[in-house]
Amino acid sequence: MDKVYSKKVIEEFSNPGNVGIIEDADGVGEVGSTVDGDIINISIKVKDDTINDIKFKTFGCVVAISTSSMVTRMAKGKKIDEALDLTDEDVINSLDGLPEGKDNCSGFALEALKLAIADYMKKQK
Amino acid sequence: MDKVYSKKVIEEFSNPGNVGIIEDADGVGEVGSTVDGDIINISIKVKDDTINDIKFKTFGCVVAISTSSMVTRMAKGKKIDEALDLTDEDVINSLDGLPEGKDNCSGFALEALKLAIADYMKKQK
Amino acid sequence: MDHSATTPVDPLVVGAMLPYFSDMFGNSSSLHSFGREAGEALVKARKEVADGIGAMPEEIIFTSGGTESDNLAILGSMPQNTDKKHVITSVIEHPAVLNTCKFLQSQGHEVTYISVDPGGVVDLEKIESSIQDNTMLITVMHANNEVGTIQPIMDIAQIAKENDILLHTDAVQTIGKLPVNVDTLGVDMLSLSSHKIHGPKGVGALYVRKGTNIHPTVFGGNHEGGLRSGTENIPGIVGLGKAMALAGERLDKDSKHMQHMRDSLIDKVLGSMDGVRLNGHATQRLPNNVNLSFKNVEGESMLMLLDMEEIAVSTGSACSSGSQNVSTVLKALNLEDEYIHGSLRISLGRENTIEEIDSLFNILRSTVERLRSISPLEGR
Amino acid sequence: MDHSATTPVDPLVVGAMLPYFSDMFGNSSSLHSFGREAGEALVKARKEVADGIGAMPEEIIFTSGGTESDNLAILGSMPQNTDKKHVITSVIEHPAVLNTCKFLQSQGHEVTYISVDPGGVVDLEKIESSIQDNTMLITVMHANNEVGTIQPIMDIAQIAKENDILLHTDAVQTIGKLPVNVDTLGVDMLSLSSHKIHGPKGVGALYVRKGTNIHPTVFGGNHEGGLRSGTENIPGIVGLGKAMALAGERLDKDSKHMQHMRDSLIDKVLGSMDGVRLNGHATQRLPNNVNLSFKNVEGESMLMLLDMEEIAVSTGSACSSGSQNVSTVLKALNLEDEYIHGSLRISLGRENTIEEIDSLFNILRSTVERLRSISPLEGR
Ligand SMILES: Cc1ncc(COP(=O)(O)O)c(C=O)c1O
Ligand SMILES: Cc1ncc(COP(=O)(O)O)c(C=O)c1O
Repeated sequence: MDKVYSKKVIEEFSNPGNVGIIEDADGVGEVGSTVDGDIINISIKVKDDTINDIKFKTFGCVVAISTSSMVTRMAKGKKIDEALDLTDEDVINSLDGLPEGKDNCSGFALEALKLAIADYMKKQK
Repeated sequence: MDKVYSKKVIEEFSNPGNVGIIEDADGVGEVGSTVDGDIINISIKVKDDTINDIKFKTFGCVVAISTSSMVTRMAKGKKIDEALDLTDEDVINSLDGLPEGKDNCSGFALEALKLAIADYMKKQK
Repeated sequence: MDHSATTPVDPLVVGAMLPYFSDMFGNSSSLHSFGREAGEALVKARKEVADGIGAMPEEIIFTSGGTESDNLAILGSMPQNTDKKHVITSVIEHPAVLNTCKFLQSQGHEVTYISVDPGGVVDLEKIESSIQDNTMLITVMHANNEVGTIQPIMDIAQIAKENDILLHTDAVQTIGKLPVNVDTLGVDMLSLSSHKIHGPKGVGALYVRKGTNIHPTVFGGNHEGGLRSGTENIPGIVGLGKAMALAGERLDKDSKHMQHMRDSLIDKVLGSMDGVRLNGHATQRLPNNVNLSFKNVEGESMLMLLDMEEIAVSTGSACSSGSQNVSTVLKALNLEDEYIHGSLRISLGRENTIEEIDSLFNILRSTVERLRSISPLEGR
Repeated sequence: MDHSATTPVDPLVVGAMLPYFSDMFGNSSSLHSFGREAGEALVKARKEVADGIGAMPEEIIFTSGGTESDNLAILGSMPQNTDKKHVITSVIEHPAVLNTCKFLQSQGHEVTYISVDPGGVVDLEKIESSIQDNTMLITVMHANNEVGTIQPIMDIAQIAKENDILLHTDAVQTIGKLPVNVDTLGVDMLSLSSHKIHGPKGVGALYVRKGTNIHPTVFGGNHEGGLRSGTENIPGIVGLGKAMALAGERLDKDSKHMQHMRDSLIDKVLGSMDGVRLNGHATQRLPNNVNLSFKNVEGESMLMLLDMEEIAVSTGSACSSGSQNVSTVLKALNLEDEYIHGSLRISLGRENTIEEIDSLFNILRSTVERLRSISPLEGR
């Protein structure tokens, strides 16, 4: 059945990694609004061009939460450049796919990450 | 269920009385045609104004056969006048009723009887 | 022996359905686990039905039965808000098709009813010649439910294709009796019904070839891809899937067995009784259909006497409201008057035996004799 | 605890159905004995359904479910071949009604959608003021499936009567939970569905008051007095009849039991949790419906966590295609943004226990806490 989530999605959803907000973050990104019903906040700590800490807080559906968790796991330890290269497909593949009709909201978490990186880079200048 | 025949109808149908054709009949009546799909032939023997023998042959449905049989039973032994007084309702009642939609074809057998009586009366003149 | 009317549900089918009444009763569109089990069952059944007719799962729409499938195919493929479209069908279709076509006519559409030859085969030339610029759809049944005649659907598909017209076929009577493959037949839509193939009543399916544009006729929660709303009848659909799978596995064996019984009965009757003829086609015939007409006896009376012997058959001439209503199909075959009221359809099932056929033959013969003995027509 | 979506079939109902799959599998319109048994079963079930709503057997039309009943009531009561007739309905109807009304609009008919107050009750004055010369039908549900609000059908009936307009109500959610009597309610048509009252899926009924003129929407062998063709789903109909009979017998006890559980759950949640509100009406409410909105948590995520604890509930905000689709009903209630995405419907069934309610409450509380702990909105 199309609507069934992969094991991986359920795992990320029920045991999300990197939950929280980094108080002294180097960059913060947030997407969504209460009206939309999805808000993803990602904060990062960067050292030597490398994301060495990352946390998220998410208000949203199963996909919003599981992609947030997955994105933080994937970004952690990556160079800024590598992190910017991450694509929607990378995220979806790491989750062993998403049910049809749900693959659209997978992009939000990645968007939040990239906003956080942009925020960090802006602060660098 | 409306469509179910009474016990009485089934009885008359499966064990019809007075089947046959009286060879030297005093009167014969026949209604219907192959096109209609119902043909009822009734022949009578009359003595002292009384129907003392009566037989039928019928090509037709369950109602055609059972009313034919019932009409011959009811007419047998009756005075001509009494026989002419028989009504559709009398026949239907003796059969404990007919299913809705089937009560129309009940009249054919009585018609055949009355034609037979008419035939007899004509011959008397 | 009235399997064209309906069939008993196979115990394996009932067994497949039972868990979905209680343990796995969920709603297939729910997110939660009960619903997921129901949803998975739906996926499996859809594949079973698709596999049974050489289609893809997404080309199957579950409905409440053959009647609704026919309605959806015909009404759903008529363009909305456009009057005066043209449909071609045959005079011997099931009422589910004929009455839907009549409804279309009442809505301003045009319908041509193609006649059949004495064997019940539609006239291909007439189909071809009645095609108009605005012809949307040809709907001709795969095989007839009364006289069992198999129609030349592949030839009709050729005509439809050449003229870019949709083709629907009602295959309610052929599944499990003939090989049915939507590509071989060349149809765009195909109706089937569960209770004719040892599945439960109240469920059926419409095959709609990918790319064929149809619109719904029932509106609601957008089940079945929006084409047929209404909470899915999960146990029923599971039953249909199982029945299709079984029908596929058993097709070869069952159809040979039925055909053997059919031919034995026909040979016996035609070989040893007078005043009888076989209605329908000699060879292009459903393997389970025997349709006979007996001279000078009437159908309902035969039915009743056979019923008393626990033999279920049907007739094309039911007496109602005092006049014999002869079925449209028998009328279309142009039977003689003396034969038309004495028709009997014996439709065999896989569970019938050749011994039952022998016994049926004997009872049938005495039934006809008995009724002839009280018929004023005999000897005239 | 998602009984408004669907219910498990009562074992007594399954038991009543089983013989009709095999031993008594006949076609109810056949003459022969198999068919007669089926026909008698149909008569009995029709009476059971009629008795359950204070109607006469001949006023009951069996359908394939609540969706089809709604469609038949609405489409069937529109005069054919006449465009631009007017229908009044409410904004919180089930999709089976709403989407049928939208279809009517696409066909040139006019539809007025009446708004509701924050408790979900339709505005009677607006109904009255939107009546036009060509208003054919008012269709308002007896009680809402999402938020449980019971509508003032008797008052609407008064308005309909005074203005000589047909009144249909969708009572799919109220049978077995409230007393439902067509005369007390004053309706001309009433829809019901079997699978919501522990009967099988794929079967329902439409009550049509004697003298009310409706036309069929499915065409075929003229079953159900010509109003709904298709071989009758005998086991399904038998199941519906049995389910109606049981629902009637148990109404008093069941509704008290459900109401007790409902009130206990509502009291617990509202009394001990923050950022939560009850959707729907405080008192005019289905005895089995609890609809809550939790601030700063999202519906599908709650659903999933509860599902992992084997608790089935539903939400009015399902995430699809990346944007939250909030249900029409919740939107109509004008919830605040922070609440609208966190709705949860708990619909109780007669087999639930007060112990289950206690356990549900604990799990629910920790679910909400857990999601709030990862929500960026908490503490803002
Ligand atoms: C050829 C044909 N088409 C359609 C139907 C209708 O199917 P259902 O009984 O499932 O409504 C039947 C049987 O009644 C049939 O024999
Ligand atoms: C109020 C209401 N009306 C109609 C329906 C549709 O009924 P069914 O599921 O039998 O098609 C439902 C349930 O889905 C409902 O809750």
